[in-house]
Amino acid sequence: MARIGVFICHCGENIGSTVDCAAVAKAAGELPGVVHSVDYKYMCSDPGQSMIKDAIRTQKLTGVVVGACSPRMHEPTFRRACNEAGLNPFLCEMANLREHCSWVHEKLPDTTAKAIDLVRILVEKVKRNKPLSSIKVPVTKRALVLGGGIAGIQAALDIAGAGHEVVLVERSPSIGGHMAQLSETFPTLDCSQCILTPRMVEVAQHPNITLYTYSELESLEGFIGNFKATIRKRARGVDEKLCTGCGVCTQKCPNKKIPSEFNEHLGTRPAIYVPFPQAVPNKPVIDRDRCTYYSKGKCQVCAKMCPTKAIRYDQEDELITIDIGAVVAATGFTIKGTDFFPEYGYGQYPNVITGLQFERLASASGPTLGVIRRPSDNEIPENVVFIACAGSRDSAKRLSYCSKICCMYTAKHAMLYKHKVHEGRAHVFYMDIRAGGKMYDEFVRRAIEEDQVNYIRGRVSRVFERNGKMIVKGVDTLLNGQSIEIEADLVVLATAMTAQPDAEATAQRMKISYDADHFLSEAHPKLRPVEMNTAGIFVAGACQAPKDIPETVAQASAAASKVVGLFSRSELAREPVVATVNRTAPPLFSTCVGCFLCETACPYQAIERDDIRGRDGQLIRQVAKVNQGVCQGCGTCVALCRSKAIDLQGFTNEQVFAELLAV
Amino acid sequence: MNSTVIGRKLTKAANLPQLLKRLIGAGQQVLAPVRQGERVSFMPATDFSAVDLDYVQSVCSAKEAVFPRHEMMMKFTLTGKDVDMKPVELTAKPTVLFGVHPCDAASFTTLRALFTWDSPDEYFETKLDHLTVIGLSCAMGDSYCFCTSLGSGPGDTRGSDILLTRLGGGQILVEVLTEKGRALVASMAELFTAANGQKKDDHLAKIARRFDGEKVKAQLPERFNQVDLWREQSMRCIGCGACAYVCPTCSCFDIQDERQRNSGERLRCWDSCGFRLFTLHASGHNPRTMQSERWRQRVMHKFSYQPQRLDVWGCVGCGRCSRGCPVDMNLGEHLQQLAEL
Amino acid sequence: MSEFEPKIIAFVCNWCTYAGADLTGTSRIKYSSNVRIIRLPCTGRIDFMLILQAFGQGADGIIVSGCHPGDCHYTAGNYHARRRWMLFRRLMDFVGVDLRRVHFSWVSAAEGAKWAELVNQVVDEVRTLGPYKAFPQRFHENGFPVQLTVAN
Amino acid sequence: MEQLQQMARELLERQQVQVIIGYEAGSEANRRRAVFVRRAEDVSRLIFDDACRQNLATYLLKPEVLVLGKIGMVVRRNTLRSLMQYAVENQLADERVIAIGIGEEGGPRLLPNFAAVEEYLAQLPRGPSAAEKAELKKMEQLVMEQRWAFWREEFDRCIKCYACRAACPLCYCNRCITEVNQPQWIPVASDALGNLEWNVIRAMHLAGRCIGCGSCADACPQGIRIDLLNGLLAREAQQQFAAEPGYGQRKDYALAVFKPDDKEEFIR
Amino acid sequence: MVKTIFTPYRMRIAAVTEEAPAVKTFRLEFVDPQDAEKFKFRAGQFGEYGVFGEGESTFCIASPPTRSGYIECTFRQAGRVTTALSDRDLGDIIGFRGPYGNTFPIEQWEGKNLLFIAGGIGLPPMRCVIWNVLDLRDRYKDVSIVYGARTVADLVYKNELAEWGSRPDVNLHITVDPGGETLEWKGKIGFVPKILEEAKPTGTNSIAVVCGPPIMIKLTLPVLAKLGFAPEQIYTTLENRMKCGLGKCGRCNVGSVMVCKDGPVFTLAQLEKLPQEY
Repeated sequence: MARIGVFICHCGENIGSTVDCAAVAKAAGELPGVVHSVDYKYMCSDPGQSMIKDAIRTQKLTGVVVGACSPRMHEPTFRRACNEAGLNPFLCEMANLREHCSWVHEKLPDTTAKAIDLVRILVEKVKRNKPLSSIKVPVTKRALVLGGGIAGIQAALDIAGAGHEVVLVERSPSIGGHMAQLSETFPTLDCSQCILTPRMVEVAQHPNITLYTYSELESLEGFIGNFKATIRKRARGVDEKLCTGCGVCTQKCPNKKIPSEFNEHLGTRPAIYVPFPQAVPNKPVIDRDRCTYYSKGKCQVCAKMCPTKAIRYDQEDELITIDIGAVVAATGFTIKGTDFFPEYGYGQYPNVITGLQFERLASASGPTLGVIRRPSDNEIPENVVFIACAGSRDSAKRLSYCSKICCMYTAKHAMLYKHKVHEGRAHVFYMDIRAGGKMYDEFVRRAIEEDQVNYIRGRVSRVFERNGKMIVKGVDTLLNGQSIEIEADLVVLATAMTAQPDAEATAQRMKISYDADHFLSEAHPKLRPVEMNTAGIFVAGACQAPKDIPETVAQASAAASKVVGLFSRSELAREPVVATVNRTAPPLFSTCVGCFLCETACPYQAIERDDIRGRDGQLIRQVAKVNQGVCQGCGTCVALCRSKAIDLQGFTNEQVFAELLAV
Repeated sequence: MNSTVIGRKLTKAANLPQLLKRLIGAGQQVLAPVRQGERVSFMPATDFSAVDLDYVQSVCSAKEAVFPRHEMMMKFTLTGKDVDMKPVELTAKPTVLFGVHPCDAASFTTLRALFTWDSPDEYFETKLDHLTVIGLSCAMGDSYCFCTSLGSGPGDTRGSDILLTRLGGGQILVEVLTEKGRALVASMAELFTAANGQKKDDHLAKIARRFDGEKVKAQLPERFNQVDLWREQSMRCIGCGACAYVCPTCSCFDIQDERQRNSGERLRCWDSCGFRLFTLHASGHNPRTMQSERWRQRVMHKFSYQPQRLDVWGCVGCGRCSRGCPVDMNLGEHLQQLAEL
Repeated sequence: MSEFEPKIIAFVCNWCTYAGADLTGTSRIKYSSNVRIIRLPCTGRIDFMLILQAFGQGADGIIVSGCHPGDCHYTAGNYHARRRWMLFRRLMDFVGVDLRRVHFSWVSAAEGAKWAELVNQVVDEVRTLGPYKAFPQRFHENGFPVQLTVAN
Repeated sequence: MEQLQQMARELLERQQVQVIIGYEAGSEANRRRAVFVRRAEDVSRLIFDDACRQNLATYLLKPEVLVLGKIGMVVRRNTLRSLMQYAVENQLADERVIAIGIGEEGGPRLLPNFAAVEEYLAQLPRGPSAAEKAELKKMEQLVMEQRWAFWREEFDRCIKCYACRAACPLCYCNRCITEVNQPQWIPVASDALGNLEWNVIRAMHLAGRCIGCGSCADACPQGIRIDLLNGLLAREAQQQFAAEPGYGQRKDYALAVFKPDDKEEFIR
Repeated sequence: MVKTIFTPYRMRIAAVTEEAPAVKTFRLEFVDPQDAEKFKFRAGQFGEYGVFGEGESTFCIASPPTRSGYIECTFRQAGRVTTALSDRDLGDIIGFRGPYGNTFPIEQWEGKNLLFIAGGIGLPPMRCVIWNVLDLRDRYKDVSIVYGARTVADLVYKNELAEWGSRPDVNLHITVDPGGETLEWKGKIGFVPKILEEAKPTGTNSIAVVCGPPIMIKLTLPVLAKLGFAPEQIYTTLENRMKCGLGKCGRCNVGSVMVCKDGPVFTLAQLEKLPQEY
């Protein structure tokens, strides 16, 4: 018996100012099957939810339609409320009166008419909803953490620390990520490596963590609690078991002039190398593109010198498939290079560098051993210009977002420079200073006030070379737009933080969504900031959006706690939006005719064959059956099935058809 | 089987266009055989030039004039809990069915027997009341015709209000059979002249009598359980509804509702006993699961049950089912086989 | 009589276009209110019969939209859907259905503006075309005019 | 014909099959009908010529035929393709049928299993005839309104007798979509929408599966050109997805597989 | 308003009882009091119950003619119409056409022992005649009811079963199939034919009415024969698929007999003469 309750939310002014909510509630009340229809200021509030719960109890509702915001927002809220009042949560539907109506249309009668339509559509649907109960699936208590930067390291350690197995995959030869490249960190100016490397070692030694460096995720199949990850362990050219990390090979390698990635091309490394001395694992990798043996077939010096005979030129990539219960994506970020900026010389001036390069110059373990020397001639620069917002917040460069950390690290750079070159002059061009955070603004103020960094509010229009000096032309907007020209020895661009170049491909491989800037999209910007829309996949760090270390670490721990939470259950309740094949009375048993064309179409291989046997065990027919643990509920099979023998719970043919009838 | 002739007239073939025009002028819808390529169909005709009277048989029968393939029985509006029923107006457009052969004309007798027995069906009756049948004796037949085997024939008057028989030389004998027919002739008296002793028999198609229908009818009840017989006959039957839908006397129907938002309608649609799901119970049980059982039902219904219950043949021997059958099931042949067993 | 306002029915997938339309809302981008969205999990779920049904139900225009190729939440639902549409669209064209009234698109969760633009374009185009009177309706508003087969 | 009858006789005499399904003379000179020959002495009823058009594969799934035992069947090229498609669609076990391939050069040939059928088919010419192609082209040259008018007229004649469905070997669903009533997708009435939906939906259900035997159009008592719809979709499935149903046993139904780079130009 | 033979009465759902999983009973009252006044029916007759927009479905009238002003029907949710019916709420309006068909000849049964045997959803068609008889109790001799269902939950009319069970003038035997009992179950366990055999009702001067699943009927008839019931003393009602209820749509016939007009009530003697296609 259909006894539907309709609850129209004003969402404060959000809906109420455009849609005549009372009229919608009244019209809904007249729909066949609707026995209760009200409107209220905030349905999602406690009193709002209580209204729903009370109505369910007193009116004996068999279905609820909440006309409010997007179901992507509050469907779980209202379904939970229904459940608490004893109504199966899947008997609750939401009509999207806010995102799809009040926010996108003017205050016109048509808009209210549309709202009524939307409610009617969902009323007709909900009348045909069936109570569903969640599907139980087992959980593999092993997490995959993608990316060995500070986000991945933190997440891995937290999960492992809670007693669960972790597989940490890092594509470069060592974990550590960008944080390992940094000299000091703001706002405390403590040494980055000093705080990071102990954690790296902890990862290497943790009994619950299996570390795959120089490895990448090849594919990810399955679903929450039951993923199958295939990892491509790229050939290092070194037998890791035999290698002791003595470093003889890297010292003896004749090919030493390769720009060092770790040093942002400011230093060099050999063809067989460890990216940096504290690398974890401390095992070298042969750069096959640069190694003489691979290009010319001769050399093999490393093999000859290796005391443990660990060099393996013929090593091949290895594919490892592992059962995984949850994934933390911590794939990190990259930054724009100086070549991105025509106005700053397209990267042709050696003395225009990125912030990350400056980090290497300032780092005690860097190519200059921590002395600030400009790349062109290794001289110590006397005048350094720092340009903030290089690329960020510039929609002309298709980078409309703020990179968030530049204000802070630019202040840090200027400060570090001043600490190292006391007589030097540091200038910072900035748009505005965003220093929200504990002790952040104080830090910037210190740079300005104690270290006398010259902050100039304005944009730099051009940087060019004149007589061995970098001429920085800009305006000072605080001085009525007075144009400024500074002769600098070194220009440091706080270039924009961007998604990894292959972020899109990585996301597609994991079937997770990403935004226009290719940063991964969290399930909800506020309320589910570390979850992806794909259940069982979580996100940490700058692959989701620019963020600094404390934020990254916090998010990594949050993601880890989500994983641990997931792993705290041995069974998982999944949304029962899955396909089912009907069963009917004998002699038919099912209207499925057993053509199994759906079997081919299913993206998840969820269709199985079910033998229908008579009492005598004789095979009568073979019909399709859905493995509900594997089915993800896309419904491709439903659209394909000619006789509609297969249907999708939650979006059944009856429901969709009824919605259409109601339009 | 003939009706009483209440008047005999003559007219000329050349008068027929005028007759058609006059009918239309009098507000009648005229349905007449129209040829489209190989097919002849009954269609609303506005001009005699489209009409083809030299046809053996149309693909579909003319039963749609009284029993359309789909028919609105009722409309309704749902308001809250209540419903407002609006049965369709029981009116029909005055229609003249022009140039149907005696078999088709006779089919209205069969249909009437079914639709009016016990509880008269108003939808059918209204349409039949508004229908005038101008029959046309057959000048030719083909191998599928077997009206004579059921005691009927190419010049039978039953079911027609007026029966036309072409006598050659442009002469047409007009037999007036009902008051409706008489009124029609009277309304355009100048098109008709008095008939003398003209005989139509020589001008009728020769339809061989292939079997004794009465004998088949008498034997059918005991043949019910001859399972092999029905199975062999229907082995090649593929269970479509073509035979039933082209048949002038098949009258099985389905009642279906359609709905849109808060209004809806109840429709009557043709159905066929040949369909597998025709008798399927909600429980999954089906009294007639096999095609052979459905074929038997079809034959029994037409040649045993209907004669028994309604005192009419459920078949007029027009042969449409056999012409239209995709797999060459030949009813006349199968009946002949039954008769010869 | 007021100007003709087309009835547009949109079948969209939950993860991309529905979310994209949500973003249109969050971004407060205004668009025509003629569209009624029916949410389905995936374009793979969108049965071609729905399109016929929508027209039979009085729709003047139809939008079918989902995730861009490669972005399907379910990996491949949109690829299957695309194939289905490729054939179905040809068939509709062949029987003379007015394809100017059927729009297929990919609108991602990030393309709130594109959704608004799409709806406005379709509404404008269909408004110009007028009501889709040629398409037969499921509900027989005026009963059946004639009984026997009639060529138009 | 003698060769055919001889083969049939041997199959029956050696009890390799219990019944031969073939063609015999029909009601009229130009009509043929299916015959079920169960005794060797009846093989003389078997004939074969160009008028033998019905796709006999349809009978293979008929309950009355299923109980007859192993089947020998006189099969034309497209009927053979139906057998392969049955194999793909899990409807027919291998070696249920001994096919007598016929209508091609080299006379009738015994094809005892799917592999033999596949091999035999591989040698035969493929694709629609020039006339069929030309007819599609001609239709496509009409403007939209003309095409619409043409099909409205065609579909108007439809009486929903479902002869097309019954004659089609691939319309074997337990519950045809037209009989599915929860919801009732296709209006039961043979009204304008019901007829349009029925014919269009049926064509779509056969897209990428239809083996082009033409039995549906042959069966239609009203002469509706259903074959054009199927022909169009067969052509499109072939051109766009290289679909050639009924030539092999691989499960590659065009609408159940895809390529990430399937090319279209209409999705915005 | 133009009325035709297909025009239903408008009926208001006055009460809804959940009988068993997917089985419900509706009490229907005539919206139009004139209809209520005119309406007469007899035990065994059926009707077409319609949900506007979904269609009509055929069931027996489950309430007795001795109680006027309303009718009741009990149905199992199975197809499109019964699902829609099942969704109707108290106060909703549905359609009803009827009464159709023949009736149990209860006047002829006066002075006889009556034995009602039902299985599962076979009780509703019989409930009408049971109450009819009980309402005129003094006209009949012994009244026995043997009713079984697959499980305890599947038993319909649980309240009435209790009432019948407590009446001294009714011999009630309720049973569930082995395995279908609950811990609290106090009735019998076993299939209906076995329970019938144990109950040993007399076949002399008796009438038996049997209704239930085909397998139950098949196994019950030999027991009845053993108890001395002649085919003329055994009644049942057929439930063939119907659309019109008026002897026109062509679905329900068994041989030349139209279940909607000549039935649904038949004696075993009559059925034995019919072709076996029901």
